[in-house]
Amino acid sequence: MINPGLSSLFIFLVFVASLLAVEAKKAFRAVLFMSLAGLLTAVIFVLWKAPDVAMTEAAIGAGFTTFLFLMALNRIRGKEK
Amino acid sequence: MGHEWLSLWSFLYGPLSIFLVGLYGLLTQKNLIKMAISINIMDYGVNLFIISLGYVPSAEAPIYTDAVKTYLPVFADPLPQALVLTAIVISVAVTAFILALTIKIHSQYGTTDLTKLGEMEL
Amino acid sequence: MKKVIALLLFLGLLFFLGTGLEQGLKLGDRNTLAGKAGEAYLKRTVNSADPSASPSQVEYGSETDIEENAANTLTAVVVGYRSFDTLGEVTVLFLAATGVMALFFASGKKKRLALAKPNFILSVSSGFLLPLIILFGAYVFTHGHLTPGGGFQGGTIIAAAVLLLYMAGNAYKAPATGLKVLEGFSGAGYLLIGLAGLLLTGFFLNNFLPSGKMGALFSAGVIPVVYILIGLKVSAELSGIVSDYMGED
Amino acid sequence: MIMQNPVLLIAVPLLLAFLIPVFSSFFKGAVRFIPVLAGGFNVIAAALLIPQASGDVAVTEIGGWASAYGISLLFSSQIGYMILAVNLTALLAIFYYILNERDLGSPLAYPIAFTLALSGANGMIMTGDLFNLFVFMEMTAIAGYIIAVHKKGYLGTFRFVVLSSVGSAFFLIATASLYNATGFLNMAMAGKNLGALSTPFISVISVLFIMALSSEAELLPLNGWVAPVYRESSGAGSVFFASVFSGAALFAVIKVMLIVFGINYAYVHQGLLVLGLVTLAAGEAAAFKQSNLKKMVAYSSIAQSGLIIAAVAAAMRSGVLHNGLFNAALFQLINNILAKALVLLGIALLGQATLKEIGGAGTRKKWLGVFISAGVLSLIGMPGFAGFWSKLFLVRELVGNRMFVFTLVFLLAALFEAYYYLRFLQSLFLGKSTTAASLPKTSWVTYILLFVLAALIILIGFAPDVIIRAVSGLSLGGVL
Repeated sequence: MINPGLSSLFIFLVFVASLLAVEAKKAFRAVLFMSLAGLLTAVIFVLWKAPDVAMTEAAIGAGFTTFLFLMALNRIRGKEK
Repeated sequence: MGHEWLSLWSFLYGPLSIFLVGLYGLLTQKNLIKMAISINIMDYGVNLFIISLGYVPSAEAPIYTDAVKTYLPVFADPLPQALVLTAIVISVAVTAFILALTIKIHSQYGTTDLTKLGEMEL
Repeated sequence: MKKVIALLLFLGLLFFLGTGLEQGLKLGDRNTLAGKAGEAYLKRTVNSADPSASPSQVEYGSETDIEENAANTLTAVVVGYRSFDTLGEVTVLFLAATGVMALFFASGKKKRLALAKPNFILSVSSGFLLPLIILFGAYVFTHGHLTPGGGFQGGTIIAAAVLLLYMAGNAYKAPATGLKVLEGFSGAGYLLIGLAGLLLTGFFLNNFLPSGKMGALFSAGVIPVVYILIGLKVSAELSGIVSDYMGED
Repeated sequence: MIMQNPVLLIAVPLLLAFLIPVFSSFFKGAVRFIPVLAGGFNVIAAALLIPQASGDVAVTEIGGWASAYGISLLFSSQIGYMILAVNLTALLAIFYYILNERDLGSPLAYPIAFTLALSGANGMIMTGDLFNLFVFMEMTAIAGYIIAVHKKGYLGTFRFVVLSSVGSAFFLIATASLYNATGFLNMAMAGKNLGALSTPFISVISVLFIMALSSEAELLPLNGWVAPVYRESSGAGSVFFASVFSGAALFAVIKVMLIVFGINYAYVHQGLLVLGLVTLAAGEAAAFKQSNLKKMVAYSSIAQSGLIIAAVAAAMRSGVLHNGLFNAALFQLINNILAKALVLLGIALLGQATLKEIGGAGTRKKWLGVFISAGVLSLIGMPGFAGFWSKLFLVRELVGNRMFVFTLVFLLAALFEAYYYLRFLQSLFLGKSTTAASLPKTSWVTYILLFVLAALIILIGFAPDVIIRAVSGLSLGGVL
């Protein structure tokens, strides 16, 4: 039996991170908070005994998605200058 | 039964709130990039929700090893995990597309702000 | 004003969904596998007369030929019991990669984005890091039926290697056509395995190889073959997306 | 034996689509013809499968797993006719694309999207598994994004992506909850175990499912993408949206409602009925005000989706399945698929956007005018055309079942519809053109495509019993 406090704490952290991501003024900061939320989600998946999903989430959900967002921001900024 | 409240939060209301934060973001944000972020957050919430539905008390990961050689009722449900695996891949596919779309919108109209885009288009 | 309405909608939906779903869901401690499809997957009793009640015959390290014998049940579900979903999933990724390519290709030129200054350490270390990363990726997708991981995770790791190449120097450009052809071939390979199942056993995507000893590398019938194809396909697709994003209009 | 497996309707287009990049490195030009191969195969395969199918649903297991646990496809003659209609219109649209449309951007993207859209739509129509439905829904949706964006309609596509992402999130929540509560993803098994659950749970699940499917089925909450996407998409693309995607998605809604929820939950169907009628009214009102032709058809398409869903809900509402009403709804669905395809192809051939611009075009291109008129007259339900019969059956069944409010809304909507479609015809034949631009040339091969559709519509119009016999007496549920 895992400690229910632990997973609920992590869920709360994801909640806060996603709220910050949605409400952040700067898009760059929003992307960072989003990928933080993704990584924390992967931790919860480990706690809930889904190692495969955690691996996928960390590699694709947090890693690859963050790359895509940063590249998109980079290209948009490059145009605006 | 002090855990009841916590487990309701972590297995039901927490994931649903994260999903709804994403939906809230979609409704309030005007920037296309922020909308894409909101979609991703929505997907995090959904994925957490699905995995939480597969969690069984004192579970092990659903993999047979030297330690767990035969079926014992200690495994987490593999089916929701498989669904989430699929959902994650689909969501990254959609994200790649929507960001490429955002880049094209930006290079055509010079902005990613929805209110300005709306004025230009309609 | 709009935020207030959105907030009210948030609370209303949370209440609606939460209270409604709470009535039917078996959450946390109340959750059991009894009578669910997942239980039959774990017991490998899907095709027995009574999937939920029959005693389990599954044993790690034994050669009893039951339902493909993958040690990782999640893999058995993803590439065995629900392989059709996975076929659709790689198709979705294929479509998205095509869409991204179409969007960026529309502007004609295909030059790569020049980075301001490639990191010196990165460009030196990429020489020996690269084979390691690719090897690791290949390990992850060849052992998908035994340990956590599989085609999707391994494929992403290999795509990370391509990204590393892009980061390491301005000279590198991924072979876009080659990637697209690899995508096509691995996708078609997956389908041909499915059609071979249809020809040999009468069911699309059915296993037609011996299932071996549970826990051994050469086990689980067609599952490792399919996962290797998925690994190749995902790595080609994600690398293709990386190279499209790194291209310049 | 193997050729009779309905999975080929999904697998063969998939295989061809995967081979497109491989082919393109050998023969560049041949790639455009691969969707024709896929569509042609599907039409022939469906036509061969229908005579062997009976009214009862046959279950094809994928991977050899028992159908309750693995994924299975459903096939009956009813599903077969649906597949035939969808694939036939798709094939004609693909022919139209080859003859009249150039590739913008990548030469691979459009053929891949068309081919995979076929498998996705067939999957949505046939699958008997909830999560599998989700996967096929995503497949058709992403193929739809590519088709929608191909003429650089970026903003409309963005809206489409956002709305259908919201829809798929709802779908996942509903599917996972249903699995947790009933233990199965198979529609029939989930439906069987649903009876033990409480009313609030079932109503939340049903709301989630309807919301989720509404984006592709063009029903109300999430259909804000329809008008901009139709306006910005190409001729072949708009046929795909109006006939292929919305047809498949509507059938998926009907299937989920019938197999998962069945006829026992009156409150679910009551809600669906209201939603359908509101969609119908809103769609007709919006179409009435439009002067842009494609947007007019888009709103009319929304309205028709509402009508069909409302009729299906009404048929299931009272605890028994009203076969007559249900079949009339399906008949209307098939008629609508054919007539919308004809009208949209015709509008694309006119090459003009608004009512004023097409003034008098029908007199300058007589055959085109005739074919468009056949589609339009069928849509408004003129005797002698297919649409007359489905509307007549609907009215007869509605009055027979004493659903007078529905009948009233339906008749009013039909009046509105007749008004704006007749206004379109009036402008087409009697109006004066405001633009000096000459009409684009149309090849005789294109006329053959239009002729096929028009001939089908008139054939059904004179012998409706062919289709009626196919769709009547068959119910999807109750088997398995």
